[in-house]
Amino acid sequence: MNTDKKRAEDLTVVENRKINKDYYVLKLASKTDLPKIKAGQFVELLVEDTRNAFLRRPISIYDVQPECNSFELLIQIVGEGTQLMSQLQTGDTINTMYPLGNGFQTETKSKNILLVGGGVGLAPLLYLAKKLNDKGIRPKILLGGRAENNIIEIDNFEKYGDIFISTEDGSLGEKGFVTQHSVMNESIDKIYTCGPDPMMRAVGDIAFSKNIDCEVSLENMMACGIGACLCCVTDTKEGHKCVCTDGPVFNTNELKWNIA
Amino acid sequence: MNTDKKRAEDLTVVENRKINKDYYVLKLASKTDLPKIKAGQFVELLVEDTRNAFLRRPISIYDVQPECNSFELLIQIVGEGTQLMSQLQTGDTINTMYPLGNGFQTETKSKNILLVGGGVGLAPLLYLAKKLNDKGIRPKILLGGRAENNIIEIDNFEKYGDIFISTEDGSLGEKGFVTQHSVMNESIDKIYTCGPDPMMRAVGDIAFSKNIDCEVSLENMMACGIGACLCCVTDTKEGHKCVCTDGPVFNTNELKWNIA
Amino acid sequence: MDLNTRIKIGGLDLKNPVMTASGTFGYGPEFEDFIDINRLGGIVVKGTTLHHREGNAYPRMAETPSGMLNAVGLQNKGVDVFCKDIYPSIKHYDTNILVNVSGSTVEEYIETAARINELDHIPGIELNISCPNVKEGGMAFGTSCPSAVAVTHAVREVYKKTMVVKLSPNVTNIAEIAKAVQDVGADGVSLINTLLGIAVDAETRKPLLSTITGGLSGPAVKPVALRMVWQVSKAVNIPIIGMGGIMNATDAIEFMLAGASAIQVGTANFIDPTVSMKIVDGIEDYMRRHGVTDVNDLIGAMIED
Amino acid sequence: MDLNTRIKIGGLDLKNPVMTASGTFGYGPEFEDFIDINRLGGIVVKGTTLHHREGNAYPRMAETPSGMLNAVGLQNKGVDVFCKDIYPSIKHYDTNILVNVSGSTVEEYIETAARINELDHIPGIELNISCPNVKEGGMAFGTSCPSAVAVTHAVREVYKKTMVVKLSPNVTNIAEIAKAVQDVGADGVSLINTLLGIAVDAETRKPLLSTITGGLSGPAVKPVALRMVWQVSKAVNIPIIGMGGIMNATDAIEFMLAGASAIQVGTANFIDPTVSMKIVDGIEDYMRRHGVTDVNDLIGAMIED
Ligand SMILES: Cc1cc2nc3c(=O)[nH]c(=O)nc-3n(C[C@H](O)[C@H](O)[C@H](O)COP(=O)(O)OP(=O)(O)OC[C@H]3O[C@@H](n4cnc5c(N)ncnc54)[C@H](O)[C@@H]3O)c2cc1C
Ligand SMILES: Cc1cc2nc3c(=O)[nH]c(=O)nc-3n(C[C@H](O)[C@H](O)[C@H](O)COP(=O)(O)OP(=O)(O)OC[C@H]3O[C@@H](n4cnc5c(N)ncnc54)[C@H](O)[C@@H]3O)c2cc1C
Ligand SMILES: Cc1cc2nc3c(=O)[nH]c(=O)nc-3n(C[C@H](O)[C@H](O)[C@H](O)COP(=O)(O)O)c2cc1C
Ligand SMILES: Cc1cc2nc3c(=O)[nH]c(=O)nc-3n(C[C@H](O)[C@H](O)[C@H](O)COP(=O)(O)O)c2cc1C
Ligand code: FES
Ligand code: FES
Repeated sequence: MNTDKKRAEDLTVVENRKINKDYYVLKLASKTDLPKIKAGQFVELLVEDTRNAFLRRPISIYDVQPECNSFELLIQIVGEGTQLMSQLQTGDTINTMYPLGNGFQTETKSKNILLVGGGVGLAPLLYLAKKLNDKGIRPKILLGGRAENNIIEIDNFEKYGDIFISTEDGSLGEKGFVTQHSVMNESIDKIYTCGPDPMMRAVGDIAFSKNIDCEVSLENMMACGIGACLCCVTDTKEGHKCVCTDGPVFNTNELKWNIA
Repeated sequence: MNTDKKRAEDLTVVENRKINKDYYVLKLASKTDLPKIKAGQFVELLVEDTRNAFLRRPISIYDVQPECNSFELLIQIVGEGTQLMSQLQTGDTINTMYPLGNGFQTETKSKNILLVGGGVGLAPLLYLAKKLNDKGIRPKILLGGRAENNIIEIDNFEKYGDIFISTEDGSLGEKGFVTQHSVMNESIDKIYTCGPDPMMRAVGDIAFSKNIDCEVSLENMMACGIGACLCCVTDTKEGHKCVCTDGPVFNTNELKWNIA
Repeated sequence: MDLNTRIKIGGLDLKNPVMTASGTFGYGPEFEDFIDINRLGGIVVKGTTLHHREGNAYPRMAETPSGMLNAVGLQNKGVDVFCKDIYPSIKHYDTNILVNVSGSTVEEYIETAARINELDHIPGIELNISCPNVKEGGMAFGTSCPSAVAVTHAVREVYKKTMVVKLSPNVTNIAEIAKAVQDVGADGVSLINTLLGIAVDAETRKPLLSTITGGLSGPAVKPVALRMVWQVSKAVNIPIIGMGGIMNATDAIEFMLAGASAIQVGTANFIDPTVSMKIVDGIEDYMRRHGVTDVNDLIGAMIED
Repeated sequence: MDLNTRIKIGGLDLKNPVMTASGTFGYGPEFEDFIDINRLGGIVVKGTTLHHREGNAYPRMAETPSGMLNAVGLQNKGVDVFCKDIYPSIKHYDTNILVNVSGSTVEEYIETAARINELDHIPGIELNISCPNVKEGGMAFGTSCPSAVAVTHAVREVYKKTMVVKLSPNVTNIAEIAKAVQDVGADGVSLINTLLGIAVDAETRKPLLSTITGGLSGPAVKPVALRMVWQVSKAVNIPIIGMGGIMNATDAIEFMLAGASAIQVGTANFIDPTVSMKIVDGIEDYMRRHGVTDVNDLIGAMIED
């Protein structure tokens, strides 16, 4: 089998780890070798036979264990689909399309790298941090959220970078938005970010004003995940592009964000 | 609470007993005293959030344990709804409308009573047999099915009547249709039957030709179960009547079955 | 927080916007074991015709993805039996009882409406020009402007109380028809009736309904119903009663935001006989949560930029 | 058992009745990792217009009960880019590639079809007079007989290969329109395009689509689609390509029984990118199970008594 092809495969749940009432990590394994997976790529999960979660659910790849043919997903419960998947048990199978999307550009000459994750947007950043470590880069990692309970998996991230934390209510780390965090003032030559749209735009603005190269991972609504339906577009300087195939990762200089 | 009212109530699964791969007995309990339940009445079960089982599923009441505020349902897996309900576990709840329908007429002067159940149609006959026993009548019970594995729960029925069995392939009891069974030739003055439509019609024909009073429990497609939608009608001598409220039990002399 | 949930539709004063849809709620008594009918804004009883109708042959119902088809075909005992036997047993309800009036000819509509006009405790009718399940009349009246106008106009002459016209969704331009019936005196419009559909069993190769076609209802039709309510709201200035797939209070709010003054709950009554009460309560919860003191402020409040 | 699964539609010779629907299958390459496209009866590529179109603003999609709304709005690079860049990369497919042709004016339709006419490996077009998601043209052409006839007739003059006309379900009488386009030279009709619908978020009070209205597809619409295929089959004698909510082989068979000669799989491709293959296989299984040796015997084989 050409291992670089996308697949639609029944994967086996090998672990469903509950982080707290809102978050869980799903570990899925294939019976065959995994295709090559890039940091920032995502999967589309099929929640079968439920009335409201009709389409697949896109979820970023959180971590990969190539030696076990498995990968992990970090999921926040926000609606019916994510709720139903939280009930999956070890041994269950779930049909998964993967790996999808372009992934982060990790061929970079930058050394002072900052990863900014907002809420569950931190998901694609762990595997990214790992990949950067492989290249000898230990990034700074800024985790932001509304409150303490939105800041999760710190232990895991700590292995691959220096952790900074901000919460809107100040219950953990510095109080305020990620863009107000003091780490933003340090010397940085590349930012990778994923989180709520307003947060990413604010980060993009700072990067733009400081002339820092910045990649963002967008989370548009998707129907197909493979560039067939044209539902997930974002407006770029070259017109509408599909977040599922041209993204989810875009360099902010491709987007129309900083055009006044 | 007026205990004769119909209810829509979350009942607790206290047992889900698997009979074989096709049949199971679901025992449901209420937290309060049960309303009065007549033999032949049914419930409407709600299978929540599944794409194809949109409406409730009507199921006859198989047995009642008033002392435990519980009753049992005998269910055959035929499609998505009955399949999903077979996965219910002790402690789960299921929203149930009950008791519905008119039930069998058990005020009878008949002494030689025959109950004829075809396939899962035997379900409402157990509680009926029990009720007849309470009146000092031990009925004959003829159980029919395609093959041995369709003849279930004999032990349970044996307690309340004399068992006769027929299978189409002869794998158990007499070979042939229920209407060909030798017990049909014995002196009988009342028949109660439930099963596939062609079987009930054949039984109805025999009863008519022998001038035996006969009650049948029909299984029309239902939407509401309470006489509101008029979907479940059967053609009677007085026009369309609702199987859910005027039935499910009809005396064959009300129906148009024996009109040539 | 003091909430106003009252809504006016023509001469009707509803204590809240929640009604039950014709053909899905019987005459009311069917639901008495489950809910307090007096808490509803209104109920619309089963489609009523001049003469007794047996309706269509069984089977009349099929389940479809997130919906159902029905082909009941206006089975009812006729208006005289309604007036004599049914009306006396429900007229005490402290809610607005509307009779859904249907017919095969304009004359039948007129005659039926005229008799209902005599009933003190029936403050309005819903003129059903959209039943897809009868051979004559029904939907035929509701799918062209001239025929919709003809029947509405004729009934308006004899019916003096509130007249709501129930529109068919099986048309190219529902707004046009709504406008036309408004212009000949409808006090309101209700929509949608069912979408014409078919279900067939691939194994037996037989249609699942005796009539082959039937009417589709339930959540499956909600997007279409919302669209039609929105289109009609741009075209008329009489109140709209919205329906089609409403399963909970959120759905009900969506219809109001799209332009409905009140809503009807249909198929959902089969799935949960208490659902109408939950919707009454749920609308109040929503109002509290969003600081909306008057339910009328939700009508057409969708933000369109 | 020797099975014939071949179907003819105008000049098209399909190896089986299974096609993929325009706008849901890209141009084919998107699905190459998942299936063998050459096993399909045909594919219909994304709606193509004379000029490049950016389509509508995001958001363009909303989930609904057993279905979805889309408001893509015919985003495509225009017919010239199709001919120059896309066509060369897909023309090797051993299946029937149809181009779905759309336009804002009759002239645009004509010009686009004329250019497609030059492509050797494109045996047919699907004339899209039913797109609900564009401001001009699109569905407007498909909702009245005169305009449907005008565009079909005009394109027939310039397009010499197989021309299938894709009909809108948002009409009072789809059979009438089917008949009208047949009479001016359509080789077949395909139906249904999407039903116009709305979804709104009760919390934000905003519509879920940038265009407010969008097109409903998926299992929710299946009963309506089946009904329309059946109605059209009674009115025309050209082949019908049926679609609307087909999720599996059973659904596909239902459309054939109702009168379709072939079927298209749309939204289901998003849920399972391999579904079209499963349907190809499933139809064969059904034929074996039912002793049907020629798939043509299923067309219109519903038992109506
Ligand atoms: C490329 C990509 C990667 C993602 N990675 C992750 C991840 O790693 N972990 C994670 O928890 N979530 C991730 N998401 C978001 C996730 O897809 C949605 O939270 C999920 O689909 C919601 O499904 P639901 O049925 O639980 O909620 P629903 O009831 O469908 O919706 C709840 C809320 O989530 C929003 N939402 C629904 N579907 C989508 C969608 N397809 N895209 C974006 N927002 C949606 C809705 O607008 C609504 O406000 C990602 C989304 C994308 C596009
Ligand atoms: C009054 C009454 C009492 C019943 N009692 C029992 C019982 O005690 N035990 C039992 O196992 N079954 C009983 N049934 C039948 C039971 O309701 C159906 O088997 C069940 O609804 C099928 O649901 P499903 O989702 O599994 O199958 P589906 O996938 O919905 O259908 C599978 C098959 O069952 C038939 N069916 C579906 N719904 C109904 C319905 N409402 N009524 C009749 N047939 C239907 C369909 O035509 C189809 O052929 C009873 C039905 C009625 C009306
Ligand atoms: C079983 C059934 C019977 C119906 N009978 C009538 C009727 O007699 N008159 C009428 O105007 N509408 C009738 N309708 C249509 C409903 O009133 C309502 O317009 C439609 O079902 C859409 O709403 P829903 O999706 O909430 O059910 C009937 C619907 C169903 C399901
Ligand atoms: C995202 C999306 C885009 C579509 N784009 C087109 C199009 O460009 N041209 C067209 O004729 N139909 C288009 N359609 C309609 C489909 O081809 C099909 O008619 C409809 O979706 C019904 O089939 P389904 O329920 O199987 O999806 C589109 C549908 C979807 C869901
Ligand atoms: S989700 Fe279909 S093109 Fe991106
Ligand atoms: S099921 Fe509704 S009236 Fe019987």
